[in-house]
Amino acid sequence: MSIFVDDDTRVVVQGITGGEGKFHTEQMLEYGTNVVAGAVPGKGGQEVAGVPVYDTVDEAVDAEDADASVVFVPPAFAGDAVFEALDTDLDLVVAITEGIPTQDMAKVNKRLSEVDTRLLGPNCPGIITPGEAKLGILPGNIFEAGNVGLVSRSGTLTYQVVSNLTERGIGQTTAIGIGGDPIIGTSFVDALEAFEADTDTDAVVMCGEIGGEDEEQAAKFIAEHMDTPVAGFIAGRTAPPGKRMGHAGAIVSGSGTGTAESKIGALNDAGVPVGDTPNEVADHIEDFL
Amino acid sequence: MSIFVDDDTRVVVQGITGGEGKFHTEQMLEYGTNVVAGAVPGKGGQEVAGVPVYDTVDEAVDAEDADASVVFVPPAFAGDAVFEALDTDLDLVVAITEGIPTQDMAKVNKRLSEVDTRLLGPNCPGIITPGEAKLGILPGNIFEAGNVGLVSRSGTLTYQVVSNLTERGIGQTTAIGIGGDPIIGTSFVDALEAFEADTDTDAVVMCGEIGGEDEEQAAKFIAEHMDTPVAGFIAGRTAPPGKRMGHAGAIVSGSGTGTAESKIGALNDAGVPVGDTPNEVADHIEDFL
Amino acid sequence: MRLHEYQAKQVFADAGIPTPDSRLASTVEEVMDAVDEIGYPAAIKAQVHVGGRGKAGGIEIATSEAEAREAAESILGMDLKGYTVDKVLVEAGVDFENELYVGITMDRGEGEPVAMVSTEGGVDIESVAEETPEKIAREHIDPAFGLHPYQARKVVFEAGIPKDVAMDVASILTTLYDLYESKDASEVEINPVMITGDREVVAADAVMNIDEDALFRQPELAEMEDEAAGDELEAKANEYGFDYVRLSGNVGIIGNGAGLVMTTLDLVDYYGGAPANFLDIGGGAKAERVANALEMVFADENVDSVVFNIFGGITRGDEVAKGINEALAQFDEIPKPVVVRLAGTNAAEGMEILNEDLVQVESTLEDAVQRAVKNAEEVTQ
Amino acid sequence: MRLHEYQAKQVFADAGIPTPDSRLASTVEEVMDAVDEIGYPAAIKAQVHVGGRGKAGGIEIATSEAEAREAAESILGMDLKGYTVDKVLVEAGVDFENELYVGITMDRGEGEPVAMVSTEGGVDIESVAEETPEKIAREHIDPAFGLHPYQARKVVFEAGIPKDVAMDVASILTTLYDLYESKDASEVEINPVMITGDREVVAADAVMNIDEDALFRQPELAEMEDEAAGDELEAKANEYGFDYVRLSGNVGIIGNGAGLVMTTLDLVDYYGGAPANFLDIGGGAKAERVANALEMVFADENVDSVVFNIFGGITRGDEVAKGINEALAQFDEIPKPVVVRLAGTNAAEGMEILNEDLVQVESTLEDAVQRAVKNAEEVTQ
Repeated sequence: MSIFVDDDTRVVVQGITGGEGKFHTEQMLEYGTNVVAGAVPGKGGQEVAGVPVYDTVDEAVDAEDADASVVFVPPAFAGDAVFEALDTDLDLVVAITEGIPTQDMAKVNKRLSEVDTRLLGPNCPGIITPGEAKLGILPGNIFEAGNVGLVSRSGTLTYQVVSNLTERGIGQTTAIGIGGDPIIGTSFVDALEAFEADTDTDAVVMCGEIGGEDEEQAAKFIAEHMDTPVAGFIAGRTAPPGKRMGHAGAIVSGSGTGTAESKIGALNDAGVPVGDTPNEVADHIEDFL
Repeated sequence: MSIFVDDDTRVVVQGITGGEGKFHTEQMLEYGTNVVAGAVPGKGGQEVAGVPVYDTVDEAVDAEDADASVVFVPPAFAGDAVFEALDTDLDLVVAITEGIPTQDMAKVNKRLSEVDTRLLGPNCPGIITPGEAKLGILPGNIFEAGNVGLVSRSGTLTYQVVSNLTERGIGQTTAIGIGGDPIIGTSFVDALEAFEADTDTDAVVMCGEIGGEDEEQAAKFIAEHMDTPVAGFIAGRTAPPGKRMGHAGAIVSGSGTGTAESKIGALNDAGVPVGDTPNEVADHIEDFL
Repeated sequence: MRLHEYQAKQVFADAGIPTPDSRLASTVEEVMDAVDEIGYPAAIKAQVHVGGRGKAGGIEIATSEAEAREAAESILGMDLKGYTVDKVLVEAGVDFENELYVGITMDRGEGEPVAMVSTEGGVDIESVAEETPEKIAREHIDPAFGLHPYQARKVVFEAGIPKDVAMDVASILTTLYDLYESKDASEVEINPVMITGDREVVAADAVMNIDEDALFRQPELAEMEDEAAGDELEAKANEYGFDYVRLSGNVGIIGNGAGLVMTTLDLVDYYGGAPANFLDIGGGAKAERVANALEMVFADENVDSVVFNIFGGITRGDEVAKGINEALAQFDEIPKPVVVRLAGTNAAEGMEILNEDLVQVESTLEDAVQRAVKNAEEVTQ
Repeated sequence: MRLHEYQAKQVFADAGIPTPDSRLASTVEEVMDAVDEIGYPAAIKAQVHVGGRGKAGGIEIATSEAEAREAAESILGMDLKGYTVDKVLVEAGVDFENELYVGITMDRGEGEPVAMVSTEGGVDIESVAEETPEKIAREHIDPAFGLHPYQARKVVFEAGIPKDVAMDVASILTTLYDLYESKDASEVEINPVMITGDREVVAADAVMNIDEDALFRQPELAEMEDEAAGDELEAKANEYGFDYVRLSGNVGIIGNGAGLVMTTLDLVDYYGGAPANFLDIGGGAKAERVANALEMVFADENVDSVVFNIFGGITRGDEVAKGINEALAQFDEIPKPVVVRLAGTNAAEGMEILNEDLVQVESTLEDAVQRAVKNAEEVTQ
């Protein structure tokens, strides 16, 4: 089993005719993902990598019976593209785009509270259920089907941790990059909840970073609601207070919460071992299995 | 029994320090309504007719445990006042104000769909449960407690019909003016549904007018869901197409629906007798009882 | 409040919607100067608030100086369904291949604005809506968020707008919604949007109605209000702040509250009379308002008899009666018989106060209307 | 992007928020001209992006010409926590009775903006938030509707703002939200809002941070970006489009992806080294970007050793390796030892391609970091 996406997931790619959209559509198809349509205004009737393109997401969903979309639309238009997807009754929208203005996302977030669709991202690498489907830009070859769930705020750090697992022959049920922006759709807690409910997931890796309080909330959720063991990693222990490091999220406010100490402490209190190196995380997972 | 308001209803008057607000607060108090607070920004700490005034509705509700408000705020600020009331978890908000810009009301209408509060109006005379409480500007002395419910889009027409009933000794459970604006909170259907559920209401008068399709929808509701007998009246039979007559609602679009014929036909089809004169409506009600 | 075509077009053009080159003209010479600058063909369009201007002869296309002069002379000063034309818009003729419809209005039923797009522009859109509703694509707009760009595209694609101009039409729609919202419009419409031979989109007409209740925060638009527009009595009613509609009968009707006044009209009709007007004086009944209302109804030469129907509500009947007495005292002679019916609080006291030398008093609505109808019949016999 | 006080104040003043009379000055003579016009007392305030300017000597109050000159001479050109002051704002001193705080920022947890008001203005609001959070009233804002006027009033009354100025403060808050939204701010703040003896409200400071991701649609604000601001290397990184933060250690770090680069920093620390910087070159690794990154890190005199950590992801490792070779080929001599670790797609092929005459190659993150730390230790020994 897996969470959120699998063999049956039928995917629309928004922005499929752009450079990124086209490249990753080919990659997703090659991985075996069921990419059934593209959506680009004015490009309806074209084809990209054999996938039919429609003018609107609505048309694409109607024509191809899609249930998920991946957004590769440039930041200035991505908020609108996510809105379009949310208003089309999809189950899942994965927003890859980096650099969407925060106030656009605040409005998206408001709509999100009014619909049943799940949003993943933005500014995230996507989601993969190894051997079944990947939606996003994750490098499929480093993943392997297995029994460990992974959820992370970061892209390349995810790949690092996954490599450490795969090298040891530990495969993954599903790996999810939730994104590093201040406002995101799916949170750690949402993903952990789904992993807890997934009978095939025997352990979970959670990779956090400094800034915000999502990891603290996740720790609380783990302590209260999870039987599946979780191992953690927190990036940014050496980040000086007040400095922004890449992700908008990765700012330490200097006020007690949001620091690496606070997050590691909260996770430890919830019984979650936190690795000092990515490899140590794999050690903890190996111990669990 | 009654619907929406009774002896226990605790009322905040928004705009209590204005001319209209003050006058009608006195009238409501005299009628026996439980007016427990006023709300006017900057006037907190004052008293009007013995009623304490607060700066915000929130404060007023907290301090006096209110569950309904009546809005006498001038049109330019009334949309904001209604929002304030809706965001305070009241059960009922009665907006008397006439002339609120339609786009302000469209936004209020959107918020209304997100909260549990009932809005009555705007541009309505209010609601009265004779002998218990009146919220609004209805002349209390023409009403009498009894077993007939009344719902109307118009103010003075309501009074006319009520007089015709009261003169014959037929009293009312509750009388409601839903208002004549293009966008209103409580509809005919909402009120009819409540009257149907009210065991003390043995018959209902529904006074409609030309424009819109609310009466047609009400007819459908009556046919499908009501056992309580309903008598109707439709104002505007002689109105020429395309002319606006007072209420923004009272425009006949000329396209088949919204005309007096369409409404009377729909009501008749639903088994509702429609009086040619207000007095004839009272005749029908008398027949029911 | 409805803007004239030339006013709405200016608002649209200022917001970046492409419109044809045009000039406003009030005299034949101004028209000739305008066509000189604009060239031929040119459309000469009467600026009056009347539907079906074209069919009624209010729009002419001129392809030469002679035709332009002839059109100017025929249209300027003409009577168009009761309105005198004193301004025309002189506009460059557009060579078009398609005519589209775009509009935004409030959907009362849903309580939200709705955007509408159709390839069937240039004709009466109401007929399209009735006969082939599937030819109008509709998209509801959440007023909290406004019209999302994707919605504008969606409704345009759904309507089947040709792909090469679809994004331009979507962009016009987005601009229209911004205007609809920022200018407190109740309706904005372009019918037709023309697609030219060069595949440009142009707004060949412009409709913009402003919410009267929001004019207080739209001072620039409020200034555009055309005081001379429409019926003289309706203009006067506007000045007095009455809701007034002139009709064709001979029983003048004054009352308070739209529903009750409409009902009074209906009863006049029901008892065999013909209403001369709808006049709602609104809440209260101060002497001055009563006097203004009576003056207006007396001034209508069609009126033979008047019925005055007030349900006092909170306002006390004795106060209303005093107002009526004062108002009538201003007339040396009451020119037309007036039946008064007072109801509500202190109605009995009010009816006693009324000066029965000046007015006839009835205590029920039905009696009052029947008497007024009878009065009118007596005059016309 | 953070506006300078004088820029933010201009934005606020243009929107109608009352601000003290002020002039910007770059020389002592300009300061003297400014105080001449403004009068005494006058505040002379360094315009640099540094917290706690006042305590650090960056703000002086002058009550005479002599004091003004002295303040101008001491502040202009001074080094304020590493930033050279080349502009000061000369501002009329405000005679105040109370100092309030108002601000709007994004509440990440809720995903909506939050307005904050406190009577504890004029001090470090973070301390107030930590020590007496009940003294800051908060109101969340639905981004679809914006800040309702009633919400502005509510939060102001809840904060206990004196009644005679409450509506004025609410009005400032409403304006601030309009700016927050229309200018794509991530934060707007006035600390303090001063209440004068005449019970007027005045914005005595102004903070406005703009969302970098939205600068593309804020061209006027983008122009205000102060290119000379901050560290020279950080300015260069900005030019190259890198996420870069300079730190105090001696191990230079280059990588792709914020999380992975942070992790590399953490590992340097974990293995006993000290990071000299954070440098995220982002997706892909074109030769030019690699060269720019290396140039920057080599240019930092604190750096003794470099670790280059790329997880290729979709980008193939062989492509990255070619980029690194090309980039390094531009240097006659590699000034500081570079350890490269490639992972992901085609990593093995990539590591074979790498020129081991120029770089040291490691296959795991841990080994690469340990080697770089060791290289740094060797240099400093």
